[in-house]
Amino acid sequence: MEPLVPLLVAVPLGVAFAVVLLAHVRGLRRLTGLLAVAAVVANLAISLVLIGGPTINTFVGGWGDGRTLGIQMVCDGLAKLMLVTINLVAAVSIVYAGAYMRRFTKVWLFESLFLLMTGAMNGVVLAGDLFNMFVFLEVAAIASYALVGFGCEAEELEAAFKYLILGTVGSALILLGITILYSLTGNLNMAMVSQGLAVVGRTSPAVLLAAAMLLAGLSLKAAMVPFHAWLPDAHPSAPAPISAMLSGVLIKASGVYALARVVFSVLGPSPQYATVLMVLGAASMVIGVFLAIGQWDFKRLLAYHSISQMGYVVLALGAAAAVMSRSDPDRTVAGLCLFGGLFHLFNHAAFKSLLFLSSGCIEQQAGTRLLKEMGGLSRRMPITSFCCRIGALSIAGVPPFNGFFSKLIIIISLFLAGYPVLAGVAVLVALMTLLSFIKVQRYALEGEPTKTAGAVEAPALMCIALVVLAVVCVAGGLAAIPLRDHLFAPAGDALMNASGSLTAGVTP
Amino acid sequence: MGITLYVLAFAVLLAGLYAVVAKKNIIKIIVGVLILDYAVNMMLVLVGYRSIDGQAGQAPILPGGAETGALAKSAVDPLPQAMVLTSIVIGLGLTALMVAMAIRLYEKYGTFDMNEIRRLRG
Amino acid sequence: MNDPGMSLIVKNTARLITGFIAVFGIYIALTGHISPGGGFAGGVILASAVVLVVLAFGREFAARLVTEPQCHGWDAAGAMGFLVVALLGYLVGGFFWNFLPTGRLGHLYSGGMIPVANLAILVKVGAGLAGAFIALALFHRTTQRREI
Amino acid sequence: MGMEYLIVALIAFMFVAALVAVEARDLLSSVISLGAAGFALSVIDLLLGAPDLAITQVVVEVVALVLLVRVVLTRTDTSVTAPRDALRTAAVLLAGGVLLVAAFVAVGGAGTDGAMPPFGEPRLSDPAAAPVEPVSAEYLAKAPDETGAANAVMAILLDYRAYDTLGEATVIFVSILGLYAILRRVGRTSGAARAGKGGTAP
Repeated sequence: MEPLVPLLVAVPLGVAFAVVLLAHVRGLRRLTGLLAVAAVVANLAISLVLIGGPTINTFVGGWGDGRTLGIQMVCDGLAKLMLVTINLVAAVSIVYAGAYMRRFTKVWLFESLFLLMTGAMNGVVLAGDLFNMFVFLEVAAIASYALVGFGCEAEELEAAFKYLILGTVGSALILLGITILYSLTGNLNMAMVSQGLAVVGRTSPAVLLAAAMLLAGLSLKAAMVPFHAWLPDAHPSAPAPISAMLSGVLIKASGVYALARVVFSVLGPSPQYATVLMVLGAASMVIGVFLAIGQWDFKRLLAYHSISQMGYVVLALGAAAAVMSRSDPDRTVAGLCLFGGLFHLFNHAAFKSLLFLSSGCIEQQAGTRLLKEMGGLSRRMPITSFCCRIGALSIAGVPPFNGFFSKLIIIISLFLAGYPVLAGVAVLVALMTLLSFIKVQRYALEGEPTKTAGAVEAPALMCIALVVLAVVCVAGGLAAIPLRDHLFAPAGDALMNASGSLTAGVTP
Repeated sequence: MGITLYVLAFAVLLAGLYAVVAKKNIIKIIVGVLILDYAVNMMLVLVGYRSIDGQAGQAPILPGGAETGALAKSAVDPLPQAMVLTSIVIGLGLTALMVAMAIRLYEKYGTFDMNEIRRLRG
Repeated sequence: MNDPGMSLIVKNTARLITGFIAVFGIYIALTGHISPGGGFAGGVILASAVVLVVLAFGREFAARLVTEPQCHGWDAAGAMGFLVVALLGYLVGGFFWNFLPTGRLGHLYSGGMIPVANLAILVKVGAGLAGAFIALALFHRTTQRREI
Repeated sequence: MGMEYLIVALIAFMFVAALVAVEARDLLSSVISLGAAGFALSVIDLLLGAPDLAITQVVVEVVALVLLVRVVLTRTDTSVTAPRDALRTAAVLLAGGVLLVAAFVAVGGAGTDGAMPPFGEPRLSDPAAAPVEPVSAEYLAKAPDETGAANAVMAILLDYRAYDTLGEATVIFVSILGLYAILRRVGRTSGAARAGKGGTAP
């Protein structure tokens, strides 16, 4: 299975280049969309195949064999989980875009940028090397800046510019952190840096400075409060499939995933970093939901909920790090925290992209994003409304949907980890989320049609995408246990035995 | 001496950060981002520099006729240089994209001032 | 919109040196593995030759030499070339496997795939930046309206 | 030793140029000061044994300046009038002070455990004393033999770490593609020009 791993990056990148070439050949222009879908679906297939396989460590260019000269690609449990998440959402979004993007000009640019973003996210997830991770973070980020402004309307450009500036500051901080770590250890390979830091001292002044830079930069990418200012502008401004990709996977792959990797695998879980993660997570969880509750713009409301829900994930990861950094770590509790966090990460990808995609359907068919102007959509657009309702129930944490289980596990694990207050806060935030989505139900789907009387059901391709995600939401709840055994437990193990899974295959 | 160098590099970084956060003019913000880039690149080059017994380190390029292992004794660290090359490229790409957005924003709003460009609520 | 370019002196100077700049860019890229430089620097120099032409002779003249879609094409082709180098290695032994003979150290023909990759990057960066500059030059305000 | 003073002077010059660029009243001076800082950086690169970077920095600087100057020159609104936000400025200065102190502490105890290695003595200088074996020692020793390239930077960039360079090539490809996307005169087809924008934020 090892030869499959580089393809996850090479295929989308290569097809993205090919799309640009084909777009300039008369007669082949129509193929670009199909090619893009084929590439993403192939990626999804590869990542599903990889789940069953062992942990894979390869050195690009063959510069491994006992040395770490080359760049390591790591496909461990966590990477596999992220790959499935990324490529699932990407496949659904690109199919949806086939119908949705007809309103835009030069769609081949969109397709190419979309593929580059997806490929780069795969690259981030597979990177076992700090600088390589940074490079792919940048590719994904730059593609997303351009995609946010794809509509070229004034508000979209403004949001894209803000996003670009803050994202670039974040990247600069990340690179500075990597610079300091390189200076301390003379290595870029994550496993080697981690070994070096163990010798230097994991909480020595220089390491703390580097960690501060890395955590600040990655929190900017993950839009944790107080670094969240760009997200509520950027995510709603993008075309719907891109909103789904940004909220559904980009903030996870380039924010939360990278945070987890850096904290668990490179810096090592120590109390300081655990506290930072928990503070960031709890603040995002609470403030995000308070900001969301007053919103009347559907997409903006969803964007604020992304901040809040990512707060859950980061809080759970922080709690896991805190448990791991104790002198006698209870690995069961840490594992439960990680299971909750990663399960919620996956679930959020499913229901948030579902909600964003259905908001795109509503926006296109009903011509509005304001909840007050909607109403009665459940009769006009039955499939969209049904799927939207499933998404809303999932994010609100209603049993038996997936969001309920992951939130429940996070709350229980917080209790067990010794943070009952935070567990209580998490319950309150879940109730507020529920309230906020009752509002969505009440105004958008129920009631009498007002301005939206002329709305009809969205095109078939878009409905198919919604239905697939709705099925994932339901199945995620029903199949929580098998999913844990095959997907989340290996991912949690990868974080807990971080150095183990990274160095397998390297004999330094 | 080394401390002065690193701290000065951080000061340059701060000048850029200050421009990005406190300035309202799009061009000034772009200038700030570029300064930030310079500072980080400079940090990398500083970190990779090596002096050998008080002598300046050589560029990591093997001179004609030298034996192949000669670099290990005399050259500066090549890896940060490779990283900076990548980082410069990223900076250039971002500059092009930022300039394009600045032009578009100017076309839409007739100004570079972010105070007037404020359609979205924060 | 007519763009006559700059004065006669500038035009004559540009006529003289553009070729040299372009050749220098290619030289920098081809000798990247034995002396300072490399494909990226070479590509930027190559693009700056196009920039000079656009600035000196105006965009209409430049458009006759090279158009934006051509730049797109070469840009993608260069990137594709680099990826193909990587994928050829993939067929032989692994992703980015350096499968070409390393050659004689210090000679132009050395370094295996390094000069080939430099060449691909030269094409990619040169065409990409030239296209970007032409696109920026062609974008002039047709509609100047304040929407506030 | 003399060179270190020269570099301190150059970085100080960069700092001043950066301040001028940030504070200048008109945008053209701002952009030109930025150029001065960039050229100072390329001289620093040259002094620190990085001719590859010096060349790249200079050519990139030229292209970036041409782009920025064109933007500034062809627009009428080139002066800065907006008042500064005192609160933000104070916050930045405060954060900056903290950062400088942190930097000072992190590099300050040069030579002691847990601080960055002192200037001029990267981990590569003394591989035996480094916490883990620094990769660069091996790059320098083996690059010419293993890759056949006399330039170790290119050997790393295009052979050992060529995968990074694929990312780098992709970055420039992405940003230029993004530039084309942003510069499309019409984003949406005429029929649906503002169909989706019926409801903006209230």
